[in-house]
Amino acid sequence: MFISPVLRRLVAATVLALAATACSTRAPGAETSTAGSGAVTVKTGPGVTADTITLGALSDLSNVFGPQGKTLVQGNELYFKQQNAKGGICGRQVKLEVRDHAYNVQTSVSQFSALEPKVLGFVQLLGSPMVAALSPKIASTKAVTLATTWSTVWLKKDGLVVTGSSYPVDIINGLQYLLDGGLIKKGDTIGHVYFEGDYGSNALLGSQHAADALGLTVKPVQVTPTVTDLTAQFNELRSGGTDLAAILVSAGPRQTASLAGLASSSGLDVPILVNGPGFDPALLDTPVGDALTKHLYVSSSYEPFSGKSSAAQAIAKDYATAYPDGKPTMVVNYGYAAASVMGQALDAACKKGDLTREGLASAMRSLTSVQTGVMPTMNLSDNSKYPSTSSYISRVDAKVPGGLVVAKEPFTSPVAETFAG
Amino acid sequence: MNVLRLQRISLRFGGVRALDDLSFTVEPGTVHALIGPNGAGKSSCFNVISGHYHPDDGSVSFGDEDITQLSPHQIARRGVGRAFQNIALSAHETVLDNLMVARHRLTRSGFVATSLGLPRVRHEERRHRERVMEIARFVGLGEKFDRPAGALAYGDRKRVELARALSSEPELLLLDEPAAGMPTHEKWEIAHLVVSVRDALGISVLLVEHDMPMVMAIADRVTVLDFGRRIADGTPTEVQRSPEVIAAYLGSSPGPEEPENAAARRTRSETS
Amino acid sequence: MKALQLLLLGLSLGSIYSLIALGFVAIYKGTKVINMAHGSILLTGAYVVAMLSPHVGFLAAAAAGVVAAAVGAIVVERLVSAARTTDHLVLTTLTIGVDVLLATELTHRIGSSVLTMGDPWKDRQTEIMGTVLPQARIGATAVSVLIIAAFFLVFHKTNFGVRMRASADDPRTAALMGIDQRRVALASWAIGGGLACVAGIFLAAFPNPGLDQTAGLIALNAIPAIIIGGLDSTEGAVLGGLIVGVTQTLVDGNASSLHFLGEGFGTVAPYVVMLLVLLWRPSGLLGSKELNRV
Amino acid sequence: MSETATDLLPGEPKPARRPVLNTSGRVERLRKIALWLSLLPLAAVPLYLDGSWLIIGILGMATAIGAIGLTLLVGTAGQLSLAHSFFVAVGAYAYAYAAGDPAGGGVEGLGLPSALAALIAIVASGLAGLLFSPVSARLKGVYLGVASLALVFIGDHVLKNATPVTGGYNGREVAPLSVGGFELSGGSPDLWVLGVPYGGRERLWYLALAVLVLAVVAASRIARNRPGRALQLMRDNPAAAGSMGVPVQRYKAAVFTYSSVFAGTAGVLTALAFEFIVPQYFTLELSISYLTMTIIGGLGSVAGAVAGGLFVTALPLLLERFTGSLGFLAAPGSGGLDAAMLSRFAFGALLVLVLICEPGGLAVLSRRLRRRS
Amino acid sequence: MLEAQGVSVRYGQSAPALRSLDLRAAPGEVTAVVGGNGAGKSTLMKAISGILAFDSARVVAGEIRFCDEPIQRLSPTARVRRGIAHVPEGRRVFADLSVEENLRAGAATVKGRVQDRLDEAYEMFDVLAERRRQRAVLLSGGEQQMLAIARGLMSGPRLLLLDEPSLGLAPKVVERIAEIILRIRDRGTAVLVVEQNAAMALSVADQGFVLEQGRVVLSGSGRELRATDEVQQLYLGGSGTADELLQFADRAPLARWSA
Repeated sequence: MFISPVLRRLVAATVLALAATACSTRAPGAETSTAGSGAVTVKTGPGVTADTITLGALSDLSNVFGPQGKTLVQGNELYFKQQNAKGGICGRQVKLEVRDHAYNVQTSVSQFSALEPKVLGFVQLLGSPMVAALSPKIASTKAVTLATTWSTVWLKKDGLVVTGSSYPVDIINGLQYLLDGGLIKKGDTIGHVYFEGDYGSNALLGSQHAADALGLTVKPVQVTPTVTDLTAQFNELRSGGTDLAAILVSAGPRQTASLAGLASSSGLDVPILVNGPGFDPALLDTPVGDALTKHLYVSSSYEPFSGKSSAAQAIAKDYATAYPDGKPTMVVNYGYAAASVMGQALDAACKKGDLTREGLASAMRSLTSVQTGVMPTMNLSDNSKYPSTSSYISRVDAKVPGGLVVAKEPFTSPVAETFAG
Repeated sequence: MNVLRLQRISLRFGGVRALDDLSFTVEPGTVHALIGPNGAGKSSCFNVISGHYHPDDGSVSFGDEDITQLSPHQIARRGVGRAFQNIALSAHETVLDNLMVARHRLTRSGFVATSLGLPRVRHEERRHRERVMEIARFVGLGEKFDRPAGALAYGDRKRVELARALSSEPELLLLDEPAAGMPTHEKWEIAHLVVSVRDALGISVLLVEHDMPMVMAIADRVTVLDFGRRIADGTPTEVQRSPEVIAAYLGSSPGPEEPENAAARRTRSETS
Repeated sequence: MKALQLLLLGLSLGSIYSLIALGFVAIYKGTKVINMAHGSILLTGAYVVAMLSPHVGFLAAAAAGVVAAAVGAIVVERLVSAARTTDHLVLTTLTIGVDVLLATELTHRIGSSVLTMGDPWKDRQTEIMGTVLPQARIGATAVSVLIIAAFFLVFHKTNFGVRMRASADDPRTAALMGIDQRRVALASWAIGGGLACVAGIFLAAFPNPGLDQTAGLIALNAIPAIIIGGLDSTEGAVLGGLIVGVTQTLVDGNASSLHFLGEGFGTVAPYVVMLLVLLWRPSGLLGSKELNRV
Repeated sequence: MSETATDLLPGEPKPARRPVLNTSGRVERLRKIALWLSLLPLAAVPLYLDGSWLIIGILGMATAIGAIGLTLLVGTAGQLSLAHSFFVAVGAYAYAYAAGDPAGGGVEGLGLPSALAALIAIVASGLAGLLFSPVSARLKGVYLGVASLALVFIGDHVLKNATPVTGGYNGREVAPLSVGGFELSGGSPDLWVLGVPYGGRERLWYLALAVLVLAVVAASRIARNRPGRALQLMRDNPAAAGSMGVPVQRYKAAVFTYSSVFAGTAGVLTALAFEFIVPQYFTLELSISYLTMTIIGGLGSVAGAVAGGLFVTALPLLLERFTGSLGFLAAPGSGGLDAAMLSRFAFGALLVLVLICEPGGLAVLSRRLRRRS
Repeated sequence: MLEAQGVSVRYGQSAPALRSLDLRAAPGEVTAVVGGNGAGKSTLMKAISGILAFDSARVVAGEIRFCDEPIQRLSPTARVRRGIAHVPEGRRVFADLSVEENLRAGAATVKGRVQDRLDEAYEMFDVLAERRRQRAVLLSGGEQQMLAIARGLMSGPRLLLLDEPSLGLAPKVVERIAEIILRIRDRGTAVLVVEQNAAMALSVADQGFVLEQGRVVLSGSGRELRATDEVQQLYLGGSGTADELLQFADRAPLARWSA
């Protein structure tokens, strides 16, 4: 009877399984408890113990956005290290659980499910497909999550918190800056090259809004991330003898580089204004480095790595100590600032004695004037709006780490105030 | 029962003329042999009849229907079965599965019904399995149903090939050298099988075979091809006497009268 | 005017695709395998060029890159021939595995860097027939034309070419003629790899910003090209490459009037053309029809 | 004998799938009982494992269902397809659209009962497969594989642009599946079993398990009955298949369609597990990982496809979970070899090694081990 | 010159196609191997020229020696270099190549100029000279066979293997082929010809072997063999007599299928 051993084992396994259900490990105990810490008694939830607060970060560390993801995590960690050295937040050390979703949606979904019960919230969620895919889960688990995105698409989602100013507002402020500086004038035509999806298409709303308000004409051309030779798109922009006064790029650094090169070698010496994700210091070593130095303006809601503010300088110093081999990009500061927003929310929650998710969420909404040193002052009370409408304008300086210096401290165009979002 | 009629078939490959104005008729219930030297166009002829090649000229009809331009499965569905010379079995599948595939045209179970495991699927499967087992026993495969076809000896694989063609319950059976490469004894067993197929099942058989004594013994009619064209057609005795046939087969005729017969060294072992 | 410019741009882009497609077809004809690792091979070659050119100059680096890509392709060929099967389906699938390996490593190595080729054309443009074209593209077209001409010359006029074509026609009989099928396989893969590297250099050159990890994906654009032209036709590969280049450029250059087709249609358009061609001619424009062997 | 497609198969002849003669009916019956009993421990899994494991399990089972479809297409019928992710997408999006709330913000929906929507989605994937038949029926093997790439790219384009239906680049929400008010993938109404809360994941686990069992049963039936035999002969010798009355072109189209139905089913389950679907999931990479699963499992083997599907889904997550205990793995982002990279290396290497050393995959390996013991 | 001893060949896992076969071919002679379909003639040729691997077949026992050197482990190329040329069954000219390119392909192993050999080939086969620029696929069957033989001679072989050179050719052409075989022999190249057309093969053969089911059943001089009963039957492809039909009377009965 060759099957009997198999059968016996199976039956045994089944009986065991059924018998063991009585003492299933999953029958839940009390999920929320109150733990005393120092003088204050604080209500705690998932991810919080008497001496630790655990936060998650879902990032791409090994795929296309790996390099950015890494520096973002480094920025997050710099902040929490400082806080931990000062005795932690709410008397607790902050622990960061980092997961590499490698820009894979399925991986991020599983990782979120695995990590979510163990953390209070997420200080970073990189990649708009992942933000999209996880948004219902974030809402249902109430795990407060700082989304690494500046698109207005993600406003009004429960649990999702955005920081700084949005892509469209950065574009509006950038155009205002060019107009104020006399680089463009009323009546000009401006080309806008943008990505499909939540980043580029969203930024286009800004340029269109600004065009109406400022008396400009915008000529949009869409491009996909895999296309890095923009000759055809450039031709499309100039077709019909259009005289371009400036080019906006809400795409990736490679698209910026291609356009800058085409413009400059066609003798089109006009300013090129890009959103934060449109620049990468690596471009400065390419043949178009000169063109970028001459014409590029970056509009972002965070200060570049080599910014002049004391906070930025301090971060740069800490960074050099903590990551001697690191290659800083401009998102280091953003990583730091996001962590700082989370930290301040935790502080506020602590003060109210509620370190549960609900407590954190309401604490987050109670912050009306957040200072991070490297981002404009933020008001997080309304989740239907970005917390700021100001942008930094930066220009290229190949000699400094990160390749950018501040050309104008955060300011807000009156037009940005009228933009919804 | 239907008559197979080839009319003025021509087929060319590049500069080579494989079939040239070929006509013949296979009467129902007969064993019709198609013979000729290697490369005379016999296999091309089979491929035209079974729809794998479409001739450049001429027509093939089966019964009242012109089947010249039909595709292989349409021709198979009209009751023309075929066994291949270079055994074309699924080597990894069992003998039974290899035979059952020939029931395709006689069975109905499609993807949906099979997935659902409908009773009629199981019923159909059982009924047809019994029949192909009968056929397998008939061709002398005994009970080797569970063996993968590729693991069988050559002779048995030839039998599976034949049994598979029979399993499609054809009206007309195309047999391409069913006994090639078999020892004499087995060859004659196959010859006997062919005759039984005709007699017991009433199936017409179009047979390509090189073994002349076998052809002469079992064929009702013989068509001789050479160089893609028909050089003789008639009863075995008629054909044997045809001077063209003798020339085609023997070329410049060898002299059997030469005396050194005994000097050839015999190395044949009796048990082969 | 605009149409002419787009056409010229398309042809120059297409000439680069032709090189990739020709490499695919060389490998396919030599070993009946579609090298799905072609993109990674291209990336390998271009990566070597980028790494070396600051030190040894562009031409020497380009030569080294071509050799590196050829060697890379040969390594893939060795893996393919190590498989104890002659099934081309299995072997093609195997190259997908190799692609995953190579792509993972190269993605990791390149990271966020944008590597420059150090080519002499830089970001200059030149006016030709009233249209402005990047010099690197003119260079690409010239080099492609030269290489393709050399390819056809070698394949049709030399003994080496006769041996390669004989093997493609009937490997078994070619072996009987004493034509070493292993060497034919190695040669065709090496040629395919070398061609991919040349294409890679031009794909990374201006108006592209430089080599990044996505360059390997561009090799996929040559896949519709080889199907459009016919997998086993070298002439078809060239034709297919040009068709893909022109299609892509025309669609991208008229994006605003083609907006109803959706955003980013330029990347998809070659595949649509490919499906249309397949519906019309299942073995491509110049591919040979397969005779059903019975 | 054909020298092409048979090589795809395990390197040695298969033993009989089941005894033809009914001498061992009792053994057969016991074996069947044993198989069904083996499902019982699986049914108890939600009582022990937490949600994250359940998600991995659900995704693994959904993927396994898709892999079964692909193994029939590539293994049994010898037709290479790289378009599987497209059909998974059709299933996922068709469900989300059909079950979606018509009044939902920004994205359209038909608001159909979700069970009906699931059915429609599966049928829709099949139809999509059928629509491709002018191509799939006329091409074979490698040629088809390359041509099928078109579907992945065109599909991606449509998903990103047909915004009212798909939500475009940013994806769309997926309504939970419910039958008569009882949610099979959501948490309402509340349900507790033996002190364990039975929420969406626990319920979806059973649904996935049930569908997987159905898929295995259906695919095995196909493989060993009339359609499967025709497909095998079509793969081994298309000319002979024609002469046996198998309409070769129609069968190619049919198996492509059938395999798409499995892909669509996998799509529906994946969508339910994700609760929100985005086009970036349904890429060429997904198609390749489906192909990897079927090859690791052994082409043409239904059980192998299930094993391969579970393995490929779970490996990266397992590696990551045990990064700390696997000494050689670097922490994510440290620049060394991390779990995500290692798992990609592992898939590439496995694909290469399996094809070089044991083209029969797990199916043959396990058979060999069984014989030794 | 060529010696096969106890050679057995198997295709994959199936039963051997050659079984312990002994055979020799002498220099300066035509050796004929005759036998019916499936007797193993082509397998023998492939074993000598070394391309069994294309059919996943291999020599499982025995030894093949050429000029006293064991050659089993040599690649096909090395065997061509040592002087074995194989003209395959069915001619197998390179369809897309011109006549001259076909000939050049045949000279793949030749170092240096091949022009002399081309001239020689055109002299021997004047039809080819007229059509040197034409694609081979457009030649007639007989011309293709000439081309295949000429191509085989381009490597300057010491032993020429001819696999069914008369296949599908008209009697007149077959006669011409027979003449060519003799001319090749007279130039000093040994010829091993495999034929189903025993009459043709044995009429030119100095030595002959009869193959049946993968083994040699009969051997002798061409003349001797032509006179034996076996070969006489082989002309007609036959074996046994009709009487043998009668002994299989008791088989499992089979009735017509009624659906």
